[in-house]
Amino acid sequence: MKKEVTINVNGTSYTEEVEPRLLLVHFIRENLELTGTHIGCDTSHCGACTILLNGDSVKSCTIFTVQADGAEIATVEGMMQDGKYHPLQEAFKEYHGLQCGFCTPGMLMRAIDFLKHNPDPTEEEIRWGISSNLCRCTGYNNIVIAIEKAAEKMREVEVETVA
Amino acid sequence: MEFTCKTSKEIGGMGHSLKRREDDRFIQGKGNYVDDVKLPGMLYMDIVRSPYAYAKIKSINTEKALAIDGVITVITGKDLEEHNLHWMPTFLSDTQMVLPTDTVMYQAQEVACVIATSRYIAADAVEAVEVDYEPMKPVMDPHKALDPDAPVLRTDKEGKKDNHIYHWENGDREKTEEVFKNADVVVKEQIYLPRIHVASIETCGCVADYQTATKKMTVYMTTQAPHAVRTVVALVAGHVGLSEERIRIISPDLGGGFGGKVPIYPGYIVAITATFLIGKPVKWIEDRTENLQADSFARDYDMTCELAATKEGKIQAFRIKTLADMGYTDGSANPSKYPAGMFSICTGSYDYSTAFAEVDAVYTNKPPGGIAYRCSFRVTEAAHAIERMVDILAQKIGKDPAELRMENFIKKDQFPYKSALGWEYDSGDYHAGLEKAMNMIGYDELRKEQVEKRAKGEYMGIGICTFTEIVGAGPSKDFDILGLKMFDSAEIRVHPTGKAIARFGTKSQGQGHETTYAQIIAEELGIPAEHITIEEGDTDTAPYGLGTYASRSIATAGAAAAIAARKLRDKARKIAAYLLEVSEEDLEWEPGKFSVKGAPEKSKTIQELVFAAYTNYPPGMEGGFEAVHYYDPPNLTFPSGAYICVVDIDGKTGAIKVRRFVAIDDCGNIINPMIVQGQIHGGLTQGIAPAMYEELIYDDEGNILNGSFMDYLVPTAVESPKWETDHVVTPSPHHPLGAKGVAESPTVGAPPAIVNAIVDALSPLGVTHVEIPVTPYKVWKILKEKGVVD
Amino acid sequence: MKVSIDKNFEIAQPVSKVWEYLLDPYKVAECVPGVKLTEKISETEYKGDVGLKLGPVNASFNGVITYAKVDEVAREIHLVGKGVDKKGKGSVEMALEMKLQESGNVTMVNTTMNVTVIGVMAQFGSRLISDVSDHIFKQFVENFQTLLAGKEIDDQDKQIHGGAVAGTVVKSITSKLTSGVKNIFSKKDKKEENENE
Amino acid sequence: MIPASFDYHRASTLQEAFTFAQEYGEDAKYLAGGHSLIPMMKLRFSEPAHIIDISRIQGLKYIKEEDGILKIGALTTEADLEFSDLCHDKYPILVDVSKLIGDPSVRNKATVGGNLAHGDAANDHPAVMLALKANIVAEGPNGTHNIPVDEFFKGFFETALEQHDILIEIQIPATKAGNGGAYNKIERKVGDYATSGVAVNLTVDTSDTVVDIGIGLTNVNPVPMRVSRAEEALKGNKLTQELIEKAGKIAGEDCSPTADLRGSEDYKRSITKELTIRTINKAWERAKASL
Repeated sequence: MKKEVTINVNGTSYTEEVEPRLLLVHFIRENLELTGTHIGCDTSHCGACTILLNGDSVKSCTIFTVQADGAEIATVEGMMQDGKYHPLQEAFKEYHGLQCGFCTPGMLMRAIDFLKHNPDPTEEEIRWGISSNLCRCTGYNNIVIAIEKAAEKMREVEVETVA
Repeated sequence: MEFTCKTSKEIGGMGHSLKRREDDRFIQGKGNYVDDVKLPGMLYMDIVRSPYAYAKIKSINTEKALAIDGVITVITGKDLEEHNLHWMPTFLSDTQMVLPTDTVMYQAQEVACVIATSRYIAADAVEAVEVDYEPMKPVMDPHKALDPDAPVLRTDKEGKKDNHIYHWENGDREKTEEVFKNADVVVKEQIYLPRIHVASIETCGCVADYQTATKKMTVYMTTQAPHAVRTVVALVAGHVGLSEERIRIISPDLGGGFGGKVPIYPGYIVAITATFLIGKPVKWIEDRTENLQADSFARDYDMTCELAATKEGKIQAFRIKTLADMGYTDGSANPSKYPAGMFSICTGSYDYSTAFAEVDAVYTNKPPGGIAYRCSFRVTEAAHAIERMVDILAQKIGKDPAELRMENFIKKDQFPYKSALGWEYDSGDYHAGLEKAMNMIGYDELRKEQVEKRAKGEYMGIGICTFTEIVGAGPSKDFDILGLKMFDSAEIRVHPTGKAIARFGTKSQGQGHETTYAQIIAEELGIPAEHITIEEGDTDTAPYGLGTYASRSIATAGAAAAIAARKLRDKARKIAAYLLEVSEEDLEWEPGKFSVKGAPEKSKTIQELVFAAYTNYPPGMEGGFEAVHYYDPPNLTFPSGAYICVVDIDGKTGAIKVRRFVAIDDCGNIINPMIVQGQIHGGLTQGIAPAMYEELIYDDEGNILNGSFMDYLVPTAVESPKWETDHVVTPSPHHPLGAKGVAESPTVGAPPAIVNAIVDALSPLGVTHVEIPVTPYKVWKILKEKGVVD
Repeated sequence: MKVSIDKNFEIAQPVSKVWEYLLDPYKVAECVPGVKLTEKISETEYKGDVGLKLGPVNASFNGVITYAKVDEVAREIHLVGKGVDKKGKGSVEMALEMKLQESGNVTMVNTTMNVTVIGVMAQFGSRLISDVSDHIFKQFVENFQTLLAGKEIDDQDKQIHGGAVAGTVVKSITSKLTSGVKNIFSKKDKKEENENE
Repeated sequence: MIPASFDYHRASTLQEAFTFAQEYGEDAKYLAGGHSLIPMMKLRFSEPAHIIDISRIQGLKYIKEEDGILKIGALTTEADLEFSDLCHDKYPILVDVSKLIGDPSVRNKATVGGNLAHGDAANDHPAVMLALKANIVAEGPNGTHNIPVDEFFKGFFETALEQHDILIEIQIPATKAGNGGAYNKIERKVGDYATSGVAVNLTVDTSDTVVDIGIGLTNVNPVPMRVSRAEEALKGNKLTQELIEKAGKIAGEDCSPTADLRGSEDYKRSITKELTIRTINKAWERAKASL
């Protein structure tokens, strides 16, 4: 039996009838055609599907769409504000924090949540902070640096974020 | 020798750390990966897989599945057999089932494919397909596969009486025997590199779209080698009307590849067949479990290694005998002439003239494959063997492993150097590399610290690996895959306003080709890199090439780009001579313009010259500004590295902490230092992964026991140490840019460095070798065996 | 994967009675949690349904029970239960070898149980299979003792149901530690073949 | 990986949840964070016909001290614990454990109640709650009842929760001077189940005599277990390294681990011993600091 859900994604509200078993990641990717959120493992280990659900990073492959009814969701597509990159996006590019780009959206969403709790992290804290997300290309060095640098910038200027 | 930039930052040629062109779409979530492709009327495919590793299929009942609303059809091996599409060639001229008609040969083998109107319905239908199997006892141990009473697995091959695939050998058996007989010191070790999986974060899949009106087949596919795929598809399906000009393979953005996206998996072929039969686009995306269970593996080499030396530690000969478990078919993509790839690099970075290597490959009831894990053609195995053995020798004769290496290295002035197994190493400076690594990590102080720690009963280890890589396959005189020569290509087309598009037969999976190739062309033509668009992965538009794997892109396609650009520069010179009314010899090139020698004010920029190629070119000259080159490398390139790793081991629990890891790489001239460093970081993490975490584990019943990320342990940022990197540069003398290729070096070099460090830490206990992955549990077992823990 | 469990246990019943019960497939089936016989194929083969319920996990199998060996003289019996998952996820085989010995009024039962799991359950359940096998076995023994004592088996115990079984685990551990009583379910005697060497 | 179809019911009150549960009986499953159940459903190991979403029930998400008791609402997420000032200041063991559960994103969704109610001895909270001698509050159609944690884990994946019960609160005796707790686990990598995990909650007096002690173990026994014999060995005695060593030895002996991909039974016993020693020391350090 289908259920009606209303979900706000990146500031736009969507109301749809969905099968209860529809995974949130499929709702985002297929119903809303926001394909920046990826699927990498199906078992909540890789973090490619990470989004912000009411501000918290979560793995959208392990959430049913119906559970998110009434929620506010942010995906990578909502990161830019007024045509400008979020400091994290900027830093990922500047410090070569990505290669194939597949884990990047999830990594960015995770980093937003992480920095919210810890705006001035150590390298070690960043490593634990992104341990929810696997990257197979970068060896993490440059992701860690990018997050450090973005944090620096975000401490200096108030950033309007999707969260 | 360091590389100095010849171009300005604005032009952005070689040596500049240009920010990557591709990043803008990726950080916005606007990459276009295969699963992002959505076509009108698209159907979804899902696969019924065998729970058994070896079984007869008694029957397949699709009735219940077909009764589900939304299920279009279920395709079985019998259906494919009707069209003679049930078998296909592997890249190494073996054969592989697309779907089985009677027997399954490994757990998770594709048995039937469901086509439905949604992913969800397809998944439901997979559960509803009833397959009746008669399980048989699988052959899982490659050693037992050769037993005379082992069942012959490949009964499809007429006259096949055993499970042996090939014997390959290289070197002088007798002479090696002789040297070993007379050597002061011989060390021997059994070294096994287990099966591992690339596990790129994006799994494999495709969207196959056959248009009945135009009879054109377009396939969006996760492939590193789109042209080779097109040819294979044409070979498999040409007889049903899919001739090569009607097939277009598009490899969009790839979420990592590392070799796992080279092979052609049955799922692709069934999806192609399905769209061909149904006339609607069909999408197939495997999940992680399918990916880990059924896609191409790497390693699985069991090597018996022996090293002969004088008592002073001068290496005299190396001998290696290997058993390779290929699974049920040889699915590797090695060059035809080298079924064991470039394993002959196993003699390493050392100067000695005698060696003998042999490899026997066997069939078992495991999935096929053979190379895929960021390693060019068995180089990881070869480097692991020699780098472990050198340490074992050092330990045996009581010499510092750094010193032993220094004494045995091929010297800088010996290049080009012909190795004992016949490869001609192009260039290198191994002494400089190791010295730099030792200085950077503070080797002498670390050894002092180690002495103190040992006195306190603490376990600290320092591991060195000084490897030589071999990449850039390869010269057409002896490199081919399925008969296709292994050249690669570049086509450059410069528009009238001096902006360009260049197309390649390779396909980036994160290596940053869109940036790097543009830099090469910028270097040669002086057109700013930002004005050059790079396109790859579309067989309708790109020139033919063998693809991106085995660190070959820069060595082959990068060279092709340089030469094609030089062809254009020659044309520009002619136009400049015409416009400036001087002879070509009177012109001088600096990046971006030709000027008259002695009269620099008389000059033409490349943009002016290109414009002239469309508007005002010399009589008799062909108009336009376009060039293509297919590059056939004269030799392979030989990157090298000196890696040093420091570990601390918890003597109670066996926990291993990689304290530091220094990597000095020599990949010849560097095009983009930022990208090269990134490649090294990533490769190092894919080195620590098999060294300490990853392994595909099978039991005797044929089950894979860790077919998900729950148990297949891909390192996170916590497990991955902070990498410290630097370079020495010895340009390749035969490559047009002096470049060598880099991406796989760190994956080759890191595991032996880590294992050597761990063994070094445990050496006071008399330990000489530990198999990878070296887990805390394995270390604990040693500690227990030695009575350190109870 | 394969789990092998060797156990000895005592039943306070004469050997003849134990033997008689073991020869009756319906009585045996009643004691194996989750098993229900549905059809007799031959004197030695019976079809049945097997349901497994463990926490949130449910699985159902088409089963066949075979009396592979019945040696009345040696009082030895080999039972093989095979189950094929109804949704094609794989199969489970449980081979039970029992040898009875009379000692006084008590029957000593020497048992070896080999459990082989193939398919998705082996892949995802490897950390649980040996514990599950252990529990099934314990539950079987308890039920069998109940039945021999002429009592009804609790409906719940006909399912693989952690509660009662695990209760015994907790109890047996306690007894092992406090009174030093030989724990018949000690794990020491279990051979593991799935250990990653 | 796609789960089978089901009907979805969202309960906004406990009563509503019970009504659904009673209506759908065996075919229904409660869903809170879903991080144990949904993976099982995606693998189709679990195919409930009805899902009762209890995550929106109001008033079950809190961490507070009341009447000398720390009360944790069942819908409190692991992240709530991780970032709770109260836990940081007074219950560091809860910060220890929450930081080691799953990974940061999993912790944003996974609930403490779910972690316990799943009854999996590989989960981390059971050992911690055993060490803390918690009281589990469950509510069912017939009212509320208290279950001492020692009676909660009845067996293999089996808890004392009645069929329609919902775990609503965890109660822990409030910390006092001389009390310190710690949790640690050995895992193959971040996000893995513990190869072994040890929770220790210790109260000492000024002469380092153990006034009270709880030790719980993770994933080295089919059922979450308390190491009673080690507790007895320590209680009433002055702490020494020798005594701690003895307690560790007992933990290694009394657990009953199963060999799996993480290692052999012997290995698990050995590291359980070592981890117990280290965790007692950590708890002791904290206990002394609180005096």
